[in-house]
Amino acid sequence: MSEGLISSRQQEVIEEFELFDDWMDKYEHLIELGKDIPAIQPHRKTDDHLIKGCQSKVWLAADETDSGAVEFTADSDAIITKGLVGLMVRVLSGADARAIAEADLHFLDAIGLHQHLSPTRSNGLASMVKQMRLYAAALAARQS
Amino acid sequence: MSEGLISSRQQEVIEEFELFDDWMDKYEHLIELGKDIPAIQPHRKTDDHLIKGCQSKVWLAADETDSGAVEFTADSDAIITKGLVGLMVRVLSGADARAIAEADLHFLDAIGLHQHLSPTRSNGLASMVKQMRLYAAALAARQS
Amino acid sequence: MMMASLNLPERIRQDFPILQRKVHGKDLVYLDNAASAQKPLAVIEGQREYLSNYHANIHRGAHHLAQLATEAFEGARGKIATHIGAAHTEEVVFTGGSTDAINLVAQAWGRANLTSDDTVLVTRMEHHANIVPWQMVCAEKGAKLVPVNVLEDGTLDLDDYASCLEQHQPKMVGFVHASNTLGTINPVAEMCAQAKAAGALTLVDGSQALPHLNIDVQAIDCDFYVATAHKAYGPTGLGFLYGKKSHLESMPPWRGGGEMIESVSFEGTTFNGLPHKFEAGTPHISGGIAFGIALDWMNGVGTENISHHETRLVEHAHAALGTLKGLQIIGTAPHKVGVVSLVVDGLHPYDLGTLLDGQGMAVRTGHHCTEPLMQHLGLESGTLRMSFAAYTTREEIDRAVIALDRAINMLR
Amino acid sequence: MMMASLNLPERIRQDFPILQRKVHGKDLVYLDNAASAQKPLAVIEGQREYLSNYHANIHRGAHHLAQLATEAFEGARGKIATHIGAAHTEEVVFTGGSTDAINLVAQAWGRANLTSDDTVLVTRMEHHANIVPWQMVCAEKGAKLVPVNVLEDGTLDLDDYASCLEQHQPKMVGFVHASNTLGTINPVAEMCAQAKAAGALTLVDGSQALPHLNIDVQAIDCDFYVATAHKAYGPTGLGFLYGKKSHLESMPPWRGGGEMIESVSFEGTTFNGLPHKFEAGTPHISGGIAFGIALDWMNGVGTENISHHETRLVEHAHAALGTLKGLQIIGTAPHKVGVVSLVVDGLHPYDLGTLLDGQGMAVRTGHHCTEPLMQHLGLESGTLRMSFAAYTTREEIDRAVIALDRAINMLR
Ligand SMILES: Cc1ncc(COP(=O)(O)O)c(C=O)c1O
Ligand SMILES: Cc1ncc(COP(=O)(O)O)c(C=O)c1O
Repeated sequence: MSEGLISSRQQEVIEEFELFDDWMDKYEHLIELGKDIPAIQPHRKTDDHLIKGCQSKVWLAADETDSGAVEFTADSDAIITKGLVGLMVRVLSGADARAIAEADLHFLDAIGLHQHLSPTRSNGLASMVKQMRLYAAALAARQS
Repeated sequence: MSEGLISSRQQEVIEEFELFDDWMDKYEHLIELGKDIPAIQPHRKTDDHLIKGCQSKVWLAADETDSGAVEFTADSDAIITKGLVGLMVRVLSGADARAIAEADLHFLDAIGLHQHLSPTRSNGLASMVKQMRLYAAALAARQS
Repeated sequence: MMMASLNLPERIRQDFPILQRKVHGKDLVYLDNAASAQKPLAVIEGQREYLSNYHANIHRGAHHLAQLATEAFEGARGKIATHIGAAHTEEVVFTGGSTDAINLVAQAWGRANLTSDDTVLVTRMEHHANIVPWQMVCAEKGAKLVPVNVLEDGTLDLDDYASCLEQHQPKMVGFVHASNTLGTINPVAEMCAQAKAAGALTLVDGSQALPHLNIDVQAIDCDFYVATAHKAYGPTGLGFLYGKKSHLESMPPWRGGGEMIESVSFEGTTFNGLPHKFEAGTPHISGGIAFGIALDWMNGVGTENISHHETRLVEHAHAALGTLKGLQIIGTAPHKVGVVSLVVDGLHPYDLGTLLDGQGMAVRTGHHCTEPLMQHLGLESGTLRMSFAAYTTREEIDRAVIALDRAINMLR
Repeated sequence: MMMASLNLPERIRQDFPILQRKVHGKDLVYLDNAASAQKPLAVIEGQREYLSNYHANIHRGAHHLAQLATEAFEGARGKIATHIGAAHTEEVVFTGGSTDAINLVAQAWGRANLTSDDTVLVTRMEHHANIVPWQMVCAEKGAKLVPVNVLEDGTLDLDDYASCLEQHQPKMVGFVHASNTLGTINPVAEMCAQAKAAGALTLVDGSQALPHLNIDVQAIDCDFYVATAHKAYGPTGLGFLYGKKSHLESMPPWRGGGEMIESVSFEGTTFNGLPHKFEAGTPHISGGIAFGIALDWMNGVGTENISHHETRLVEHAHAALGTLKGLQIIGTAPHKVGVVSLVVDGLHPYDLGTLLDGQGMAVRTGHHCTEPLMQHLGLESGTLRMSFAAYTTREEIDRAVIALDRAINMLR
């Protein structure tokens, strides 16, 4: 069950971030996470894949695997934003389309990143999450 | 010296109002004063003699006496406003044009009526005083 | 609910610091609420707290204070949307007040949509804020501005309304939800339905409704609804425009500047989405936050309790004032908010108001920014208006009646 | 004066309650003053005192509270007029902020005066607030909007300014007194004289000058001057337009409604005199009063002391930042207000800003509502901007430099 997948990955992330009680340590960790991001292919870094509403640029692509799961690739021109994207990809990538579309992403709250999720936050994490869900919802609709 | 005239009349008014420590008594007195107002002739109650910027209407006319002094006649459709006009007329009427134009009307402060004199006050006492001075200044200019 | 509203002032008066003060040595009796309501401590302190502890410019800031301020300000927008039953939060646009909101519609919608063939319909009981902006845009576009009649008792002439809709086929109809001079509550839902059937858009001026009534813009089914915070226990300098999303989306922006753009260059500028498209520049952040608190306060007290309380006060005032000789109440519609206008035979409202002030009582005199209504009713010197709020007591009204009696006797 | 300014923050920091707070467990270092300044206690308490003790709607009220509120609000207008050296108090019009003030001129003056033969001249260092309103009215009227160039070091290209005046014969010239992104102080008096000689009117955007410099509109001899209260230690939701009396008198009104009229009827409406003609509706009363208090506070501290202090801070910041590798300061004009923009090779300003926030430091990143300037300078991701106020200390700047060093190391 990929719902369970998303949920257990969230738990993993929460435990990981519990180690840090300082914001700078969290950011340090985010910077590391950004380095492992599954990179979007250079030719796909077009306006089509650009997410609006960010101070930094974020490109995001979604593909369907043979087993019907969704895989994300992404990039950003800002390092911390890349870490945020990396975190989202790590939690969601490889899950079922429907599970992604409906996932309850409580981990963002738990690790204190909800303030980065506010729609008024300039990094556009909110737009990013919205876009991931949209991709997944579109795939899920096609699959059913 | 009609400067002295204005000044002694102000003193008189100040002493008169010292008797009242309640606003309602002051208003009572103003209402009385309004009754003695030298009435503007009915045919002069035209827009020409109307003072702008009052919630109540005030008509004011100025005439030169043979001795070169200024005499005011006035009316209002509101009783308290009439009292205020009456008070001004009582202090200024019969004085020299120049003395009126330049008079320091400290009595308004002294009897607590300065708040009625504020340019933003809707009774237009301020416009009234301004108009009296304008009439006087025009006369003074003609006389000299 | 009945019990709660009977005790209402007792329960809430201590929330309002100003009600402790004296005027000319007498206890203040504040009966000028239709001009502006007083503020509960929560509003005053909320604004202070914001300015002392988390003030920052909003939206584009990546730092913590900017984030806190943005969340509080946008949270207030959400509270407004919920309070008036908007379908979408972005249908609520912050403005400088009702006047600013009506000008926004008259200018942004009106200039794009009105031509010399068109008519805008308003009523003879409108506040200047819902007349002059339309006069200005109609003059520019050559369009016609037509007023609906008001009946003797202060109700709107609904027959005339129906025939104006039919005869003039207006493109826009603007009317007060409740009249600030007469107190009359108009049947806004029915009026919107009729206007819609006639193909007109509707703008409801809710300035006097927000402090007194439950408002549900979807039930009313108006296209635009405006109100101002300072009359609804909120701060000065703030109000809002509600507009149906589709209208707001198709309207061009009005003010240009920061926040309302997506990107700017000398080659061309693209505008931001709703609601920001209509909110150029740094908004009144502390005001927005404080207004949200004012709505919380009202909802805590219960709008129905306030309505019910004020209805009782109006009944009481009508009865008590009826005992004074030569006094006539202007506006006796069956449904009224807490507004009582009156005139006394042969006496100038200004004199009466001044003599009430001398006794510590704040009322308003004059035309109340409804000159065309005063002309229509033949009241050249206007009226004396007492207007009530949640904290107004029967005793205050009784004191005002006694004070008025004294004033009348002094002037006669 | 020198001594006074050296001790300035020490003397005044306790006036600002917010400076006591922590962010993410660290002492707040607030370096986002160009976006909005913090408020001294006198301003916060003045607003509270008004709302608690003498709030009422102003101008038309005959009662005592209305009188007190009117006097305080109009008193604040007088303070602004004195502070900026206006010849007449009624040349000061209250607005919702700088953005609102510029829109007022662009709409009321621009729509009445611009034709398709006309040009409006602005500069490439303008804030969106002084670009978009002109774009909108120029688009409507078919007029041309032309920008004056900015040099590498962030000074205005005065040769280009002179030749634009000659070549385009603009009807209106708009420019910042001080740039919010670069800090550059423009030679506004000279620029106004040149514009006047070329037959153009001038609008100076003083949003960033008011908090930092002495302003004398008669010495500058501009036709219009705008500023916003919240950047000058004042409240949110308020600003002003100064205009020469003759211009304001000949301009049509912009917003319609109460207050701005002399009399209203459906047959025809006549407008009020200055400044009320431009102030439709209930104004931001508490904001006006609080802004007056903010100016009192600034004058108590001494604007020259503030200027002098900030000049020292800028020098200190330039020197201290110079020690960081790959860091480039954007805007090194000889005369600057307390604004320091910077970029670091290969790093995104957003990352740097976020890592400063993590250390309790509030700075702003991005285009600062000056996108055309960023495009012109080839800074697609904008800059990181530190901006100072009277209460900013050298130690805070030192802490920011250390924090920035740490951030750079983390990101490399
Ligand atoms: C130079 C400049 N002009 C105009 C503005 C707009 O001011 P406001 O947003 O208060 O209207 C700002 C601030 O944002 C500014 O820095
Ligand atoms: C019915 C009505 N409409 C509009 C307004 C204007 O509100 P504001 O002055 O806050 O813009 C008022 C209050 O003055 C009002 O009573």
